[in-house]
Amino acid sequence: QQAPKRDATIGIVTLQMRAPYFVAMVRALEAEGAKRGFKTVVADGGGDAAKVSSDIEDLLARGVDGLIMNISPLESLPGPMAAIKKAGKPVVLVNRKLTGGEYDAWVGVDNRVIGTGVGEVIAKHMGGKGVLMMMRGGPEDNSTGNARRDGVLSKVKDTGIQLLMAPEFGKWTEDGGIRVMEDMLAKHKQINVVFCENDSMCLGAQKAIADAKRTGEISVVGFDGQKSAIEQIVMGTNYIGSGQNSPSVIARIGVERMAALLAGQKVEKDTITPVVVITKENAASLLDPNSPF
Amino acid sequence: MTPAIASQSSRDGRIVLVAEGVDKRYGGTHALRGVTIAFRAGEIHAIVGENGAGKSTLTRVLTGATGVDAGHIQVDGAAHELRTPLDGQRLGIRMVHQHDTLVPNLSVTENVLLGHLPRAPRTGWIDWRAAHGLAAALFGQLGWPELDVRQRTGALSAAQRQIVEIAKAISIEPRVLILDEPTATLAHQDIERLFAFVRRLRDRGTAVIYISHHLDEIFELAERVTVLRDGALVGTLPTAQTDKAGLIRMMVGRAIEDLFPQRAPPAPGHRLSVHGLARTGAFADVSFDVGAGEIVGMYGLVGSGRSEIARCIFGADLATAGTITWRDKPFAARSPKQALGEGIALLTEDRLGDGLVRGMSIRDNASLASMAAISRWGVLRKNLQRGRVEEQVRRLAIRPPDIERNVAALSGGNQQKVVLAKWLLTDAKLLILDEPTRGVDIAAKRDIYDVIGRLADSGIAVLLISSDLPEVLGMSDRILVMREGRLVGRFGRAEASEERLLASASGLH
Amino acid sequence: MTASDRPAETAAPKDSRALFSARTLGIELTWRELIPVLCFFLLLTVAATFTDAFFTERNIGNLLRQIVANGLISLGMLIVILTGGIDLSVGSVVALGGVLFAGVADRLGIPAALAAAVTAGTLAGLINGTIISRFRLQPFIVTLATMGIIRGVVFIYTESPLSPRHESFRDLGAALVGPVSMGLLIMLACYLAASFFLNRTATGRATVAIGGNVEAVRLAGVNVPRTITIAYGLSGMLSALAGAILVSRLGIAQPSLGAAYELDAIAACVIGGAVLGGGSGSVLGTLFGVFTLGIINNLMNLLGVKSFYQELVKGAVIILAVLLVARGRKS
Amino acid sequence: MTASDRPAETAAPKDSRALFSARTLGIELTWRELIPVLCFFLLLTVAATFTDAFFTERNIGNLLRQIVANGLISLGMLIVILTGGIDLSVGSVVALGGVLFAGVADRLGIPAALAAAVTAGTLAGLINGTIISRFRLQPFIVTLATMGIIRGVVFIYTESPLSPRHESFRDLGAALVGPVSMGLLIMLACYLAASFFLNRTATGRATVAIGGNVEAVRLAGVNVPRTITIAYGLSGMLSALAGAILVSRLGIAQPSLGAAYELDAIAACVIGGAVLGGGSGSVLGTLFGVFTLGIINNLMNLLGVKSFYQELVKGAVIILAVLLVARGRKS
Ligand SMILES: Nc1ncnc2c1ncn2[C@@H]1O[C@H](COP(=O)(O)OP(=O)(O)OP(=O)(O)O)[C@@H](O)[C@H]1O
Ligand SMILES: Nc1ncnc2c1ncn2[C@@H]1O[C@H](COP(=O)(O)OP(=O)(O)OP(=O)(O)O)[C@@H](O)[C@H]1O
Ligand SMILES: [Mg+2]
Ligand SMILES: [Mg+2]
Repeated sequence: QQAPKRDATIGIVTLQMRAPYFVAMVRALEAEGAKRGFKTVVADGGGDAAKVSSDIEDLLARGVDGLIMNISPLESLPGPMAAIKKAGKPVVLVNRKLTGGEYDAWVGVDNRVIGTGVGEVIAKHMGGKGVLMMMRGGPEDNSTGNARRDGVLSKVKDTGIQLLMAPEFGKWTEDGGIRVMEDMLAKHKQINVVFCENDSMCLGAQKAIADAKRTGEISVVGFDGQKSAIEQIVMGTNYIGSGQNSPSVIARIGVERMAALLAGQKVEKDTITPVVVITKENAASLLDPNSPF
Repeated sequence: MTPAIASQSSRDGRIVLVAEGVDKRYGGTHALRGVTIAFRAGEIHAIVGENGAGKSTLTRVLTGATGVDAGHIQVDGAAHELRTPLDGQRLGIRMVHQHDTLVPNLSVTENVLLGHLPRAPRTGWIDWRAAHGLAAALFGQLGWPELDVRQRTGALSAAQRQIVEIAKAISIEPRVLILDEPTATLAHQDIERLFAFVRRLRDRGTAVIYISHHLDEIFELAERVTVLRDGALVGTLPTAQTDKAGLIRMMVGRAIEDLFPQRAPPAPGHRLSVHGLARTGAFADVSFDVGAGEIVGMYGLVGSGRSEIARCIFGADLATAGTITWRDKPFAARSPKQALGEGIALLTEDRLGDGLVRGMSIRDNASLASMAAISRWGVLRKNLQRGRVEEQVRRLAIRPPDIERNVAALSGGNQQKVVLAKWLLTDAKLLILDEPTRGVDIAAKRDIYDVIGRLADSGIAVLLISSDLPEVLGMSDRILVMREGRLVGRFGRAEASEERLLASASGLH
Repeated sequence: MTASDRPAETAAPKDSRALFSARTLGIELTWRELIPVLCFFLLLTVAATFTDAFFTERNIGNLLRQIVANGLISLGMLIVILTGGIDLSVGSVVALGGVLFAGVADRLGIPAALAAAVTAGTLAGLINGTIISRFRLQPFIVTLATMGIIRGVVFIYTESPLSPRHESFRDLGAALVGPVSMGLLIMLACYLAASFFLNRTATGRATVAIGGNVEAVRLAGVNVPRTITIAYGLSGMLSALAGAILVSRLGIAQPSLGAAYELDAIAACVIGGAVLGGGSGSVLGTLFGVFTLGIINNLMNLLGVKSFYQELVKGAVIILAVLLVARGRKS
Repeated sequence: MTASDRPAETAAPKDSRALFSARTLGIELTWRELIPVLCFFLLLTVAATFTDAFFTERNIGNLLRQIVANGLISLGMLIVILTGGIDLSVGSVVALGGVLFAGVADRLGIPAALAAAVTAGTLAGLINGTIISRFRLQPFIVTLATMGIIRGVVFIYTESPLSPRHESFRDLGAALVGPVSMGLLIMLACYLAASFFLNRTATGRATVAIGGNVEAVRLAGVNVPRTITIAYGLSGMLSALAGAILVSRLGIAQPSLGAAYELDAIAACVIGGAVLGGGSGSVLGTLFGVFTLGIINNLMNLLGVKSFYQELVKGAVIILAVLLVARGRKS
C-alpha cells in the first residue's frame, strides 16, 4: 500500500448511540481522527447486529478507506468481517474483540482482568465477610458484563463473602439500576457492597440506597470510570471504586493503529490498555471535567 | 350455490319452521314472552309490532343468532338447538338483516358468494370468471341485472347495498327467508321489483318472514300477519280478515286517528334561500326556500340527491356552486359546527353509520350536539343534562326510558328516536330531517309528527326529506321533488297527491 | 389510593360508578372495572403468601414510587386510545421532558424546569395530534415517526447524561409528603383530573365519543381535529411530567430514557379494559392495570425469578389478566 | 413476476393490476399502489443525484440483501394486518428461528436446521393466532405478551451467541444465484406465493374479508378462528425464515436478535398503503414499503447523515411517505 493518505475517510461503526459510553467512544474517535486529518463517517447500528452488518456494507460501498468498530457486546460477526476482508480494507476493533480474528488490530481493556482488580478492592473493603450483591446489565448473552462479573467473582469466591445475585437486569441504565436496587433493598436486610456491571446502573443503585437511608451500611462499586462516578469516588461517598474503561484512551490508540495500517505499516494485533482500578487514592488524578463521559 | 330459481317446488303450505313457547330476556328486558308461531312453506308471513316489541329478537332466535331462555325451535317437525347463525343457515334459514353485514373492501360478487366461491375443478383455486358469472345471474333473477357485480361494495349506495344483502341471502336456495325491514332504504320502483321477486320465491315454496312498519306493504304482500306487543304474541291472522286500523289496534292497544297534526299557518320570519346550489356528481342547480314555521317536504327516489343537498347546507359536505342565504345573510357553512352555530341542524339518514355512538348511553348520545348549551366553562351541568334528556325520552316515548342505557341495546326504532332527540335538543331554527321516521312504528311516528308540527308552529323552519309518501303528503306545507340530482317538481299542499309526486319523481309526467 | 377510591360518595349512586369511568354504561362497565380489581387482589394475595418482603412499609413505598412514571404515561395513553388512536412517541417524550427538566433546573430553578419540560412535552403531543387529525393519517405510523424524531431532538439537545447540582432537584420524585411520595400525589391528582375531564367536560365526552363514532361526533358540531389534538397534547404533557419525575428520582437525565415505555403503557390500558381502536376504556381500570404491571415486576424481584424467566412470566400474567378481563366483560 | 401479472380473472374487478393486491377495488387501489411506487422512484432519483455510490453494482447488491429480512417479516405482518390484527412478536420469532437454525445446523445439517427454524416459528405463530381467535383477545396485547415469552424461550435455549462451523452455513443468506442473493430469491418467491394465496384461495379471500367485516364472514360460514390462526401462523413462519436467513448472513445467532423489528415491518406495510385495523393493504404496496425503508437507511449511510439526525430524517421521510400515500388515496 501507499503512504498515509491525509484525507482518508474512516468509517466508524458503533453498535448503538443510546448509551453514554458509546457516544463518548464515537466522539473520541472523531476527535482523534480529526487530529490526524482523517474524515470520519459514523454509522449507528441501533443496537441491532443485522443493522451493523448493513452499515458495514454501506460504508464499504461508500468507499471508506478503513473501519473502526465498537460493536460491544457482539462476540463475533463472521459474515460482515468476511465482507471487509474481501473489500481489502483495514479494520480496527475498539473496546470489544471479536472471536475468530479476521481483524487487523484490536484495542481495549481486559474486562476480566480489571474485574479481578475491582474484585480485590471489594474483597479488601469487606474483609472476607458480609453480603455482596451483584447487578447485571443483561441480556443473558452480554459477555462483556459476564467477563466483568467473573473477574470480580474470582476474588470473592472461597471467602466468607456471601453472594447475592439480583434477579432482574439493570439494563445498563440509571433507571434500571434504581428499580432493581429498590426491590433488593426491600427484600434483603443485609447488603454490604453492591457491584454493578457499569457505572450508570451503579449511580442509580446509589440513589436507591440513599432513599432507603442505608448509605452508611452499603457501599457501591461500578465499572467504566464514568465522570459522575469518579466524582463520587473523589468526594468520598459510599461509591468506593470502579474499573477504568476509558473511551478516550482506547480511541487514541485505535486511531493510531488505523493511521499506521493506512500507511501500510505492520501493527500490533491486540492491544490491551493499562489496567486501572479507580479508588479514592487515584480518582482525583483520573477525573477530567471536560470529558463527555 | 345453485341460484334461487333452479328448483321448482310447489306451494304445499307445509309447516317448516316453528317457534314454540320461546322466551328471551336481555338483563331486565323481557324481549320475548312465550311466543309460539308457525311458518309455512310457500307463504309470506308478516310480523308487525311497535318498536322494541321483539320482532328483531324473534328473527335472531329463529336464525340462531341468539339462544333462547325457554322454548324451542322446530325445523320440519324436529326440534333443533340453534347456537349460531350458521346452525340456522345449514337448515336453510337465511336472513336479510336490519343492518349492514357486508364487507366493504370486497367486490359485490365476493360478498354475495362469500364462503362458497366457486373453485376450479382440478386446482381448487378460486375461479373468478365463474364467480362473476354466477353473481351476475343471481342479480338477473332478482330483477337487478344492471348492478355491476365487480364493483367494490363500499362504494354502493344504501339502496344498492340492501339489494346485495338480499342477493347474499338467496345465493343458497333458502327454505326460509327472513326480511327485517328490507324496504327502509329502497325506492318505490325498487320495492316493486323486490316484491315481485319475493312472490316468485314464495311460489317456489320458500317460507318468507317479512317485517315492516309500512302496513300498506303488509297488505300488498303477505298472506298472514302476526302481531307482537311487549314481547308477547297478540295474534296471528290472515291479512284478508283484517285491515290497517285493526292491525294498529292490535299493535298499540288503541286506535290511532289523525296521524298528522293540525297546523297553524306559517308566520313570517327568518328563512333559508338556496340558489343554484350544486355539488359535482350529486346534484345541480337546486333552488328553493324554507321559511319560519313552514314544513317543506322533499321527495325523490333513492339516490336522487336529497341527502347530499342536506349535507351541503349543513356543511358536512361542501357545495361546488351556488349560494345560500340564511336569516337575510349569505351563508356558507364549511363545517357542521359552523352550521350549528347559525342554528341549523341536520338529522342524517344513517343512524348507525353517522348518527349514534354505540357504546355510549342515551344521555350522552342525546346531548352530543348540544353540549355547549349545557355546560359552564366547558364543564357539563349534569342535572340540567339529565333533565333535558329525560324530557325528550318522555316526549318521544323512548323505551326503555332509562337514560343511562347503552344505545346499542335499544331496538332499531328507539335508536332512531334517540338520534331525533339529539337534534331536537339543539334548539335549531332550521331543522333538516333526513328520513326521520325510518324504522319507527306507527304510534311513535305519530308522536314524532306531533313534535315536528309543534316545532314548526313555534316558528322553526323544517326541511323534511322522506321517501315515505304519506309522510311527505301529510306533513308538508309545500313539497319539492328531486330526480337524478335536479329539482323537478314543486307542489303546494292542495295540489300534491301520491300519483303526481310519484310521476314527477320517476319522470313519467 | 384510599382517598380516591370513593370520591363520589356525594353524587347519586349511578354516578359514583362512572366518576372514574370513561363510559357511562350500566352493568357492563361495572364488570369491566371489577375484574381487573379482582385480578389485582389475587396478585396481592399471591404476593403476600410467597414472600414476607412484599407487605413491608419499605416495599409498598417502593412500589408506589415505581408505578408513578408508567401511571402518568398510561393515563395519557388511555385518553389517546379512547379517541381510537395510539401514541408510540411517549417514551421519547419522557426523555424530552427529562433532559429539559435536568437541563433547565440548574440555570432557572425547579419550577421553571418543570414548566419547560411540560410545555415541550405538550407541544410535542400537539404536533402529533395536529398531523394525525389534520391530515387524517394513521396514529400508529405518525407517532412511530415522531418517536424517532423526538428521540433525535433529545440527543441533539444532549448526548451525554445530565446530572444537575440543584439541591432540591430530587424532591419532585423522591420527597415524601406524609407517608407517600410527592410523585404519587401528583399522579393521583392527574387521575382525578383526567376522570373529571373525561366524564364531566364537553371536550372529554367528545374525546370518548370520537372513539365510538367519529363521523357522528363531527356531524354533532364538535371540532374533531381540535379534540384529537388535545388528546395527544395531554398524552405528551403527562409523558413529559413522568419524565421530569423520573429524572428527579434518578438524579440524572439520560437521553436514552424511556425506550419501549409505550408498550407498558398500552399494556396497562388494555389490562384495565381499554379497547385499542377506541370506544371503551376507563381511568380506574387503567390505574389498576398500572398497579398490576408494577406488582408483577416488583414481585418477580422479591421472589427472585431469574431474569429471562421474568419476561416469560410477565407475558403469561398479561395474557391471563386480559383473559380475565375479557371473561368479565362477557358475563 | 411477469407471467402472473395478467391472469385471466382475479379477485379484483376487470383488472390484472390487482394480482398483488389484497383488495378487490378498482381505481382506488391502483392509486394506492402507484403512490408508493412514485415515492420510491423519487427516492431513487434523490439517491442518484446526491451520491455516486448509490447506483453501483455493489451497493444495489447490498441493498437487495439488506431488505430480505424486513421483506419477509413485513409480508407476514401484512397478512395479519389484513385480518385487522397486528403481530408484535415477530422480532422474538426472528430470534427463535435464528438460534434454532444455528443450533441445529452443526448437528443435523442445513436443511434440517431450516426445517426446525420454520416449524418452530410457525408453531409460535399458530399459538398467537389460537389465543387471539379462540379467546377473542386483542392481538396487540397478546402478541406483546408472547413477544416476551418467546424471547424468554430463546434465552432459555441459549444464553450466548451461537456460531456454527458448518461450511455452507452462510449460503442461505450470502450465496449468489446469478446476480442476486439466494435470500432475495426466497423472499420474492414468498411474495408471489402470498399474493396467490390472498387472491386465489378461499382461505386467502377469507383473510382479506375478515379485516373488512368479521361478522359478515362469520355469517357466511367461514371458520374465522381457523383463518385468523393461519394468518398468524404464516407471520410466524415468515419471521422465522427471516431469522434463519439473517443469521446465515451474519454467521452468528444472537439470542437478542430482532429487537424492535416489528416497528419496521408495520411501517413498511403502512407506507405501502395498509390500514391498521384491516380492510386495506396490498402485497405489492408492502414490497415497495420495504424498499423505501431499506433505501432510506442505505442512503443515509451513503450520504453520511449524522447519527442523531438519521432518526430525525427517517421519521420525517416516513411521515412524508404516508402523507403521499394518503393524498393518492383521496384523489
Ligand atoms: N343486545 C341487547 N341487549 C339488551 N336489550 C336488548 C338487546 N337487543 C334488544 N334488546 C331489547 O329487547 C327488546 C326487543 O328489541 P327488538 O330489537 O327485538 O325490537 P323490534 O321489535 O325489532 O323493534 P324495532 O321495530 O325498533 O326494530 C327491546 O326492548 C330492546 O331494547
Ligand atoms: N355511499 C355512497 N357512495 C357513493 N355514492 C353514493 C353513496 N350514497 C349515495 N351515493 C350517490 O350519491 C348521489 C346522491 O345520493 P343521495 O344519498 O344524496 O340521494 P337521496 O335522494 O338522499 O337518496 P337516499 O334515499 O339514498 O339517501 C346518488 O347518485 C347516489 O348514487
Ligand atoms: Mg328491529
Ligand atoms: Mg337520502
